Amino acid sequence: GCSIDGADSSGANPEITVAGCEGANVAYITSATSVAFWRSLSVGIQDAAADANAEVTVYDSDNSQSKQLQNAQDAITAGVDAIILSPTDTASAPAVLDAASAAGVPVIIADIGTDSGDYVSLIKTDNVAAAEGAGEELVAALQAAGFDEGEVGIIGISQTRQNGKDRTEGFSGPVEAAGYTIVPLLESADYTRSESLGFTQDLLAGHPDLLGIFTEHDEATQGALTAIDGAETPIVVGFDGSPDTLASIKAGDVAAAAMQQPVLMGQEAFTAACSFLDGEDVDAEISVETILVTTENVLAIEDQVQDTVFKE
Amino acid sequence: MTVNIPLLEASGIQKSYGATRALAGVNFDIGRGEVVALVGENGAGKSTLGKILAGATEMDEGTVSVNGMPVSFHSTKDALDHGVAIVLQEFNLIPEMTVAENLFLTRPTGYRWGWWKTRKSQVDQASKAIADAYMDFGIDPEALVSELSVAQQQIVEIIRSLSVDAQLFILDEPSAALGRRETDSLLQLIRRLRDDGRSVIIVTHRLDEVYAVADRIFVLRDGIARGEFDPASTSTDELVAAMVGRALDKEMHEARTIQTPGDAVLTVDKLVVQGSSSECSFQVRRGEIVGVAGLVGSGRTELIRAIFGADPAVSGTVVLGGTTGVIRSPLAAVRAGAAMVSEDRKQLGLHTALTIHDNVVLSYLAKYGKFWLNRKKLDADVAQQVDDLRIKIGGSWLDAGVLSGGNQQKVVLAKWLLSKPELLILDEPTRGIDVGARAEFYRVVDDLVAQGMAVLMVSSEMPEVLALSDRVLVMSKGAIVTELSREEATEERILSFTEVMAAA
Amino acid sequence: MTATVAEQRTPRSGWSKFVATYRIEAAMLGALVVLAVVLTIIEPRFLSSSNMQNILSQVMVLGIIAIGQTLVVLTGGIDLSVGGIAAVSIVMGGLVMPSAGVLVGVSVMLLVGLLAGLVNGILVAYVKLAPFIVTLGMMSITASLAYVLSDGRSIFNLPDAFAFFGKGNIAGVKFYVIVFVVLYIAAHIFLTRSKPGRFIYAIGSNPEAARLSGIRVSFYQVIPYAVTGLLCALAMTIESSRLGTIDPNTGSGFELTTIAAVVIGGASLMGGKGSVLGTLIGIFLIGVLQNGLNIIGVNAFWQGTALGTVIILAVVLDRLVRVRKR
Amino acid sequence: MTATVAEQRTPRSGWSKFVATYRIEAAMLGALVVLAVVLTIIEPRFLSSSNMQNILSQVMVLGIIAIGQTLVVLTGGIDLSVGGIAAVSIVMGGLVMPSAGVLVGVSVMLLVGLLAGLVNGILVAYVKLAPFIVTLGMMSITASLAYVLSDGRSIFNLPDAFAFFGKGNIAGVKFYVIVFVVLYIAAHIFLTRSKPGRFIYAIGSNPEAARLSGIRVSFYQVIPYAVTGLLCALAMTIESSRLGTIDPNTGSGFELTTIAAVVIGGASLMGGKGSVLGTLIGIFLIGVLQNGLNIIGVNAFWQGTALGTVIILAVVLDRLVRVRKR
Ligand SMILES: Nc1ncnc2c1ncn2[C@@H]1O[C@H](COP(=O)(O)OP(=O)(O)OP(=O)(O)O)[C@@H](O)[C@H]1O
Ligand SMILES: Nc1ncnc2c1ncn2[C@@H]1O[C@H](COP(=O)(O)OP(=O)(O)OP(=O)(O)O)[C@@H](O)[C@H]1O
Ligand SMILES: O[C@@H]1[C@@H](O)[C@@H](O)CO[C@H]1O
Ligand SMILES: [Mg+2]
Ligand SMILES: [Mg+2]
Repeated sequence: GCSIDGADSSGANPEITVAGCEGANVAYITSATSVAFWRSLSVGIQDAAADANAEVTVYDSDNSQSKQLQNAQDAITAGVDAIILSPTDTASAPAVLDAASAAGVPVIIADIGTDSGDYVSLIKTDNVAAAEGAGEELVAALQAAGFDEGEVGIIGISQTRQNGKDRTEGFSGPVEAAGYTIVPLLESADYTRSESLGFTQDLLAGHPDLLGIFTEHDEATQGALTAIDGAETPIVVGFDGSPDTLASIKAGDVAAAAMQQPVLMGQEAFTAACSFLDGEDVDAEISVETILVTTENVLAIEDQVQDTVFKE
Repeated sequence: MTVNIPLLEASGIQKSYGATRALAGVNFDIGRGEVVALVGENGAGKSTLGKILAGATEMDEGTVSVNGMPVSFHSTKDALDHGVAIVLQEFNLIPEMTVAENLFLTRPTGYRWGWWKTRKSQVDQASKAIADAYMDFGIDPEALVSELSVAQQQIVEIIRSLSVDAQLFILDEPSAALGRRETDSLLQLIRRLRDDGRSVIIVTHRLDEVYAVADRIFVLRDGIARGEFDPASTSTDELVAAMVGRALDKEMHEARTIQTPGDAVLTVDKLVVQGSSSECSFQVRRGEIVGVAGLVGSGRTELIRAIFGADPAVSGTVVLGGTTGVIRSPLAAVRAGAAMVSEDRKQLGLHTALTIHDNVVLSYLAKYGKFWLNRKKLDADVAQQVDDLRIKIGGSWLDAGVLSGGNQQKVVLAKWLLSKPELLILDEPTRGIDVGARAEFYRVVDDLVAQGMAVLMVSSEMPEVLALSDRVLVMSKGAIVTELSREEATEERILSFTEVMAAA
Repeated sequence: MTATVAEQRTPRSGWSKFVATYRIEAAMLGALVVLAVVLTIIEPRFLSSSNMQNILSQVMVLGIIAIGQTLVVLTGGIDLSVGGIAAVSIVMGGLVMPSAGVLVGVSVMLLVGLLAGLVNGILVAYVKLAPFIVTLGMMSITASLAYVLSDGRSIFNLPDAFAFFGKGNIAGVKFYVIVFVVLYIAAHIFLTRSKPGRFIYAIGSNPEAARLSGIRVSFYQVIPYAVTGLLCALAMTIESSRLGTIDPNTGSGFELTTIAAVVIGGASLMGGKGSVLGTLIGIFLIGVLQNGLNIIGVNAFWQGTALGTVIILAVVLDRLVRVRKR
Repeated sequence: MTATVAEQRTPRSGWSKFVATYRIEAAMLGALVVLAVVLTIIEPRFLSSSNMQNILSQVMVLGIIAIGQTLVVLTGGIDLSVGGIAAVSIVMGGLVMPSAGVLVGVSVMLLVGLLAGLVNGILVAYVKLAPFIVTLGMMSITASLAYVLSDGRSIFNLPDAFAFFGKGNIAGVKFYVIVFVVLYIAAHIFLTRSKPGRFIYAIGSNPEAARLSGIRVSFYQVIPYAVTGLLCALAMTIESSRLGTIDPNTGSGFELTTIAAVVIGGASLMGGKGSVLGTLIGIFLIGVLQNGLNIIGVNAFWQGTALGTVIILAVVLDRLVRVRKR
């Protein structure tokens, strides 16, 4: 079915209360600034901090666990009041949590999660459910076009990450259930549009009758569209959202995209940090909804997407 | 044209390398159509002076004028623009390029329209240049320089510099890598240049060449001019005394201690070298020096490299220090008691980036070294070698690459002597070594032989072969064509064998 | 005067000379052909004309940059900054393009690339710093500036006319294919026939000898770096036109892949040895392999193993050919 | 025998010998000190003892690997596979550790590293392939195998005793600090005082002359690669113990940073020149800079610009010192 669950559940901008942390100094340690998603999350944090008159310093871990721990050590040396962490993966977070708790610095985890350790709050989204939505949209679109069986491809994000596995799993469920075959996934290494363009070309060379493609990140969505170059098939459904993706949905080139709301996640993360510093209670887990943007609902929720998914 | 203005005049030339004073205020001049021989010991500053005059090195102080006009050269090109060309002591060819390209790489005529390389602009001109120099020693203009023998490379260097239109040619040890025949051609060429009104400065350690072509002899010692001599009225002894600062005690011929040789140290039996079909058999015994004579390209180097295990042999047997069979690696040769001073010092002998100390200890370490170095002993041993061979250095921790050519050769020799070999193989051992050092070198070798060492010596210097050898093997086209005893061996006889074979 | 070794002179026919000169290139071409045959057997679609076009479009960026890298390696240098220069040049051009137009935008791209390359060259040739360090520093600086200037965001509101570079045709042939072919031919002729080209070999083989031969070593050492900078910008201009967007996050890994292509093509990192023909084959060897692995659906995790193995096997093959020749 | 050159021979003082040998290292140490002073002025916390400990923990991995890289570069080689070897070795050890215990696990790590290094060394020394290609291929293969074996997942259920390597103390000093210091001292002594050490320099400066001197060139050429493989495993063992997890995705960029440290420390990529003292300073220069930029809160986007600029400035300084000396 066609789900638009995200559209109304999270509503417009939530009221952000940023009272008591004026002058606080917060570190945001992100797994990679080269990925648009993390930059949007960082924008969310910085916006919220600006409202609260607090300072944010962004540290880039460059996808390295060691660099991440180094950033944590250095942030602690620099005397930050709190750390917001987007870990490189769940296994790498505990080392940061240990270092921070030894120094008495509170940590809020924004996305990904941790295997163990103490933290104030975890801001998370459900990748499996979101990808399932994208898979269902593709099945619907394929059936509408009269294709009942055939091959579907995936251009994945790193499958070494839980969110990558979740997206692949979530997407594959409804698609395989509907009788389509999923061909071996191609995994992004540098997350550039050129790379995805090449991948799509190769996918099509090996599977000229490919019916659909699931792209697990924005650059892949655009790379795939470039390769497909306006053809009827394969039909593209994506994950994440950028201005490009939004425009492509409006133009009907992309059937649907499951979008997390990183700006919102960033705002939530900072709010949690701020509340904690202010002595308030903070929920240990804060779930931020994903939104499924389709050619049908895109005009209705465009404004929300622009505020909570990416912000210029 | 005013007769009293020299072609080139240099005064007060000073040059230091760090703490080393290479030239300490030298005045030098040369007239038109004059050949000046620049002589002196290793490290005297000859190459430095040549390089300064040719723009290859900049001087610290002093003035140079050409045709009475002061000049200041910042590159060899500057010098060439003023009519000064040089053949440097070290090889300066591009090994991956052809002979023709090397000859015309930087010449305007090497390119059509100034930048476009064609066969016509290079290969044809190269053939002509080689022919014009009467130096066609089998050099194919289209061959890669890396495929040429050392001698052929040297000839290419000479032709490259001498075929330009210059007023003054500076030749830094041009004959060091040449055989007799090639040297004769070179001397001819120099005479022709002089007859043509050109001037030549020739640096050489071979006094016969000095007397053969020089109009004037200029002696340097320790960076200071020690006088100018007229070859017609100066004896060799006087000249040598000026060069080394004292009289040399003996003629080397007499210096040799002839003794009855002992058992064979090296037995070569039916050895076939790669690329040759001849079987070579001979022995070298304890206490004797066996000389190997032959023309350039006669295969002497190939033979000794195969004996030493540097190149694989095709078949045959080598008996050395308890090993029988073909020697498969230099290490095996070193362990069996052999040492080999290669003919190409820069490529095969010296580690120019390493210190003198580190160069000298290498073969000793390969042969005897334990895991940890005994630094006290090594320091003492190196100091001993430096003293014995009179290597002129500022300190054994300095890079070997900065030494003068002759001193570099001594460092290589020191490396081998430290490994206490039973058999010393020498390939052109005194190439680039000055008279004084050469006499010392002969004495060192003589001492070693007197103590029982066996020596196999390849040399293109006939006087050296005759003076040192107990026996002489003559090679031609990869084969040993005859063996002459010390008494039988004369320059004419040796040449007759090589010529007969070459003509055949 | 008799020539003592004249009898050893072997006449060189044009063909045997060609073989002697391009032996390594020939061996690598052999490896490429073997690879293509194997891939075709596994998946006949590999040979389809649309896939050949794909491969061409995929090797285009690194292929163009690798020409510059070849020149640099020939001088005995190395350029690690290619990816960063590619990124910063298109970002700067992309920032002005919406307001200043395509012509100005593209000129800025090329100019920035050229300038960054010039800086590399000057630091290497005149300040005499190690190329590895200079270009490593430049890589870090340019990649960082590309982020700073674009604020990390892709630039996508590009004028329509910009699409020509990546999508336009001239006489039915893609513009970039023409550029690619012309550049390789020009580079080959430049290196083998022109004076500066020969000087580049001489400098790489023995800089001191080159200096003493009267070559202005520093001057000719700058050219390869400047050309490389320019080519980075050109390649990325075409690529971003093809993609319709300018991505500041581009270029990582360009250095290793281009250098690998140059070395696989027979060049020596010590300088003085190599050719753009070899580089071309090297680039295709890597490109065909990646394309082939994707087409036959090799698991993403295993692709690195396959890639690494084939690269090593290719040079083993070259090695065997060389030993045989002896 | 009178020494004719006695007047030119300078007294053999230990000091002038030391200066002649370690001039570049001294210049780089100067650069490091300047950097530290500047950072302290901007942010006094830089000098705090906890920050000094941080720096030490941060340079540890690359510092240990850089020792091996120094040996390789001294022979005239290059090792691009350090990151991949680091990853695959800890993954293989990590897979067996939960069932087989810490001792077996760590032994497997070290063994895998050693073996991978040996393969590099054998391909370079005996099969005579270009080090750049061999280790590039090895990088690709090992990184890929690390993924395949771990299925891309971090391994985190490690036995408690494993924590010792990264967190344990001996007599109040962190175990890894002791390892680090001991390794540098050992490497320095090995290179300057042992026979294989001297041979490594000789091989790097002129391999053919080394062979003719009776050195088993191929044998001694293998050692540096094998040691590097082992050190990659050791460094990453310590690091993953410190992080409490084994990450198959580790190691990217290790090659460039370690080579940069070696070159900043005065080594030549042509071989035969360099020292582990220089490398140590190079590693600290990079490490201190990164730490300092973080501490004084320089924006992540700008850090690359700062890093690149300082690296280039450091070698410019070295260059100035060298020219002055002439
Ligand atoms: N580049 C250099 N760096 C340091 N010292 C040098 C350099 N070139 C020459 N020297 C030193 O300057 C002195 C003069 O050297 P030069 O090469 O001029 O001697 P030479 O007379 O040509 O000797 P030879 O007969 O051995 O060639 C020597 O002590 C030498 O070690
Ligand atoms: N690297 C090489 N490649 C090809 N041919 C070579 C090479 N070196 C030498 N030759 C050839 O081998 C033959 C013998 O070599 P070489 O000139 O070294 O002999 P030689 O008798 O030792 O002479 P000399 O020592 O006087 O130079 C020559 O014809 C030479 O051209
Ligand atoms: O692209 C994804 C984002 O969507 C976010 O989930 C973090 O990881 C990145 O790789
Ligand atoms: Mg000299
Ligand atoms: Mg010879």
